[in-house]
Amino acid sequence: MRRHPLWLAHLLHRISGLALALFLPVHFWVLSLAIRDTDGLNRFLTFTDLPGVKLAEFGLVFLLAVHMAGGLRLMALEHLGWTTRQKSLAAGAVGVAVLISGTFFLKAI
Amino acid sequence: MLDLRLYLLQRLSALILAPMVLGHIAVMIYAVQGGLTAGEILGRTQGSLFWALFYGNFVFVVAVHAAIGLRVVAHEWLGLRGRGLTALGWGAFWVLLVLGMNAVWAVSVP
Amino acid sequence: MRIDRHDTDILIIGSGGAGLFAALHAHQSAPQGTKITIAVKGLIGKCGCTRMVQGGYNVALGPGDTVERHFMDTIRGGKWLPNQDMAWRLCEQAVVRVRELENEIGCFFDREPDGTLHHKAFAGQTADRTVHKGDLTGIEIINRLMEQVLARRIEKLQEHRAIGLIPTRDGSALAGVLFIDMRTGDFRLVRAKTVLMATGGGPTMYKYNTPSGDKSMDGLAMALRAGLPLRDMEMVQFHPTGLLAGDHTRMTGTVLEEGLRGAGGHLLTHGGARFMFDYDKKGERATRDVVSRGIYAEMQKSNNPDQIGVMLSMAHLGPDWVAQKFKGMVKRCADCGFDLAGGLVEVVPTAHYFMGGVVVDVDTRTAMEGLYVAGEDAGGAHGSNRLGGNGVANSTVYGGVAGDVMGADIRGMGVLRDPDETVLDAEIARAMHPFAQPPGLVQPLRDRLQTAMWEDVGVMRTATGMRRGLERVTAISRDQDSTGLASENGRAFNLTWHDWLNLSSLCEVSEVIARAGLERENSRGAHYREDFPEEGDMDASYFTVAQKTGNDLDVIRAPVQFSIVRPGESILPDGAPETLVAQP
Amino acid sequence: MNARTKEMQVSVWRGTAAGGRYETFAVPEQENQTILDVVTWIQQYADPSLTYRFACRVGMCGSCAMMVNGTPRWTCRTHVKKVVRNGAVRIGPLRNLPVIKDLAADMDPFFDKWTAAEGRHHPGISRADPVQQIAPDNPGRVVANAGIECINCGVCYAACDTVAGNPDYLGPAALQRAWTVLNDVKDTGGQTVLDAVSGTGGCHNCHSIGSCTTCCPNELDPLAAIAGLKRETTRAYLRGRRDA
Ligand SMILES: Cc1cc2nc3c(=O)[nH]c(=O)nc-3n(C[C@H](O)[C@H](O)[C@H](O)COP(=O)(O)OP(=O)(O)OC[C@H]3O[C@@H](n4cnc5c(N)ncnc54)[C@H](O)[C@@H]3O)c2cc1C
Ligand code: HEM
Ligand code: SF4
Ligand code: F3S
Ligand code: FES
Repeated sequence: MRRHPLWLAHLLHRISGLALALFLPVHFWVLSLAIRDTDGLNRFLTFTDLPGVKLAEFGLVFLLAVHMAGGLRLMALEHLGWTTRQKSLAAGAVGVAVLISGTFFLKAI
Repeated sequence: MLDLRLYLLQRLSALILAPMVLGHIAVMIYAVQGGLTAGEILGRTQGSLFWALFYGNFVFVVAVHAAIGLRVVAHEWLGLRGRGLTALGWGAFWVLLVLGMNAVWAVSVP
Repeated sequence: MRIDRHDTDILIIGSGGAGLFAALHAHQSAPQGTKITIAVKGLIGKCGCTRMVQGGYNVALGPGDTVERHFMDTIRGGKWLPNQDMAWRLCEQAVVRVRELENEIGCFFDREPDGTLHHKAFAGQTADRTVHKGDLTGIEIINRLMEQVLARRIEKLQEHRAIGLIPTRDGSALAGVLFIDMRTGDFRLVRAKTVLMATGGGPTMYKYNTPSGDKSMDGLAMALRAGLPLRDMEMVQFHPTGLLAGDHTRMTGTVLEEGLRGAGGHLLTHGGARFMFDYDKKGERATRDVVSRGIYAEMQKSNNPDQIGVMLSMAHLGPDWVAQKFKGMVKRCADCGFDLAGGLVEVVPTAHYFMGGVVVDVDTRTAMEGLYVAGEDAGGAHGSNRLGGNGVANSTVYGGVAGDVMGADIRGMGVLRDPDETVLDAEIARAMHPFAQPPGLVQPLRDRLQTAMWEDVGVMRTATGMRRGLERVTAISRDQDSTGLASENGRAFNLTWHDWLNLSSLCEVSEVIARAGLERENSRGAHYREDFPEEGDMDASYFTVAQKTGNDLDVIRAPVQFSIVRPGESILPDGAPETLVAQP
Repeated sequence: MNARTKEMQVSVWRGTAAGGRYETFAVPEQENQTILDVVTWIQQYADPSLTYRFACRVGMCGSCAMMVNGTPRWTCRTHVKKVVRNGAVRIGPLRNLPVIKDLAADMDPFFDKWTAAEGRHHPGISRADPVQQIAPDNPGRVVANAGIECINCGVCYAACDTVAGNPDYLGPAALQRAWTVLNDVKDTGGQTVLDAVSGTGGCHNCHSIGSCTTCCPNELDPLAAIAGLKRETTRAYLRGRRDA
């Protein structure tokens, strides 16, 4: 019953949505704190150059891409009645996500 | 715990978010690629009504979208219901909105 | 023993086609505020045989067909034994009932390309008459009925097993029905002004049988104990092609549909030879009773214990075609490991339907005031044989009739009747009996009963065989009396207790089948006597009536009233064609 | 049982709503054996107190559904070979429903929701009228037919994680029935159905997880049916707003 493509797609969508929702406030907060003093922001941006943080940033964009692709997939499924192609869509969604975030990641280094 | 209205609101917000997310990612890629400093970023955004509106909207829609989403997950995974659930939904919305607007303010108002 | 007492106005036992229709019609016809209760051994709509109907529903709505023609086919098929007024009402009301099913209940039967109903012909019919929903007609009918019943204010007592009809002290009327609430194991007496018994026969005392697992002749056993007359009790219909998959699986006995033979399927011996043409010029396409006897006779010839049944072969029609045309059947066989489309599947005749039942009038009333019987529990409409498609027509037509009649009768009934407490106590004692005996296995007893009935009171019968059968049944009953249930297991949802009670009903009715079989000294329809192979004088046709007084069972012969048509005559207009069905 | 008979280890859930545990039985293997046969054998020969449910034994009544190795299935048509792994199998009561005893679940919530979803015909004409002429290729009919063979076995309901998390959710079977009713050209209850599936427990709770469709033994597609409801309710809502 578990672990069929649609189920995985749902879990991925949910985890990514949750992670985004939890991460965003932090992101906002740090941003606003930092910007208030330009020095701080620069320190912040240097800080984001650290490999670990880079990975986290990549993660954030990755999550966003995964979640968005998943969401678009879902809405297509629901509203275009693409039932026979649902499985390929699920797979496609992950593919697109990796693509977008991969580009970002590659360009960043 | 989604009825028709919340469902529509969530789908609608998702549809608005999609292009914004793409836009934001594009800006970020551009920024990171260009190795922008903070000053440069702020130089572009501060005082720009466009960016203020863009990110202001983004934050508002995200707050709506994520609040509804968190509400659903809290119900299904944590069994929250009734008043607790409503409180969580609004709580998430306000936290995201306030923090987000604060950030937008910092970025766009000189 | 403390029991729960519960009151209602109209009580319906069973949720097959008869029970559900009765509930809906009673709901429509009874005065405002009448309390209606439906009590059933399983879950509403999910048990019983109506749900298992595959072939379809006979109704004279097809091109050129008439109620008269449907009636004549029913009488001829029943070999002049049917109660003609009941058969007439069945045919006439089927038309109304199908329109009701389509227009009010929401069933959708298969259509012709132009949007009119599609009709097919079962063996033994002279018109394309059977409406259907693919080969899952029963699911469509019962699901739609169930939804309507669930949505109405009708009290539901699910997993309530009726164990006794409790009369008033003077025995003239019914006071209520004693149930076991299966989930808790507690006894519950439900009093009602009118009670419909629609527990649906079901000859599961045979080694191979088709009905659903909840059916064990409880209704007829209760009626027998209550002293009601039962008719045509020797008439057990066997379906020729039941799946044979071994003793250890519940799939054994389940129906492989009639259409397989109709489409050109072959029946083969284990040696691979076709044999049906030795018995009938129509070969495999002969009627159910003929094919069942042909198969049975072939089975008798084999003395290899590994070769029990005969083989059904479809492959010569092209496995792909078969797989497409009989998708459901092929998938079902595949799920249990058989290749119907390309291989051989072993089959045996399997007990399918019980024509006998309680004597009722055309309004479903019985000899006991307050008790009504409809559906497979009621005798008379089919006589010695039931046409394919007349079973569900019968249960839905008479279920509806019963609902209407109870709704009307109740207006004249004042108060609830008081039960005869001694009968009540006796029924409780009967049900509690096994808990006072040393625990033993119930299933081997049921196996013994099923073997005895199959061998001695089955497809082909003789006086010697049936007498032997009677002795075997008596011995099994005796052994059952000393086979108990562990009391520490409690009564709550104790299936083995219900197996014990099932066996007890089956033994009681088995005795009557054998006795009625002995009484009929000719061969009609489903009843075949090797020692009396002739049909007997049609004009002097009689049906058997069995009745219990105390512990004594009497079986008598009663003359058939030819109230509408006499043997050899027809009510079809002069010059009406013999059959409207294009011959294959 | 002779020495040659192979046995499988069957662990079966025993207990009531108050709690329980798995109990293991050694059951002889047979040639044509279904999970229902396994359970039956235990009740008939090993432990007479075991409770389960079945009726038709051929996949028509939908009474016999249970969890087999964690997946909901119709047990009367699940061949042992399909599910036994390393000589063992685990059988439990249907998920997402209260247990009455052992393997028998209380189906009432399932049917209450069927009713709440307006899963029934809303007639426009009566038995006095002729049967309606409806071509089999009528588009509404084609959609209705897609879900008509549901046997209300509850397998999809047990498979759905949304039902597990959200007890008010009407669930796949009831919603699929509502979709069928909505498309039935004979039905006159359109708006009633749309309203019934738009409330807090309605179709909008479905996350298109699709376990319903994956598990349905009759190869039906509740996922698609629910998507249809989402489309129709959305359309009706937007139309309503415009008209208002
Ligand atoms: C496999 C199969 C295929 C068939 N195909 C066809 C066909 O194609 N066409 C046709 O016309 N006929 C067919 N029949 C026959 C037809 O199904 C029956 O004649 C008819 O449905 C009987 O309806 P009923 O309402 O009398 O009984 P059922 O539908 O059997 O209902 C009996 C009800 O009574 C309940 N009950 C039983 N005992 C008790 C008790 N002690 N207490 C409480 N409740 C009890 C049962 O649980 C059930 O709910 C078929 C039968 C079978 C078995
Ligand atoms: C940018 C920040 C975003 C955040 C924080 C966010 C957060 C969430 C959360 C927490 C959920 C609930 C998850 C669930 O129900 O399983 C959710 C659901 C959803 N999101 Fe997002 N989301 C964001 C962006 C997007 C985007 C860009 C899209 C699509 C274009 C999208 C489409 C959806 C959809 C369709 C759902 C409903 C899922 C369902 O019902 O199963 N989201 N989101
Ligand atoms: S949709 Fe399939 S799984 Fe669900 S109840 Fe109907 S038949 Fe069973
Ligand atoms: S599994 Fe459940 S979430 Fe929707 S698609 Fe099926 S109902
Ligand atoms: S017993 Fe009827 S579906 Fe399995």
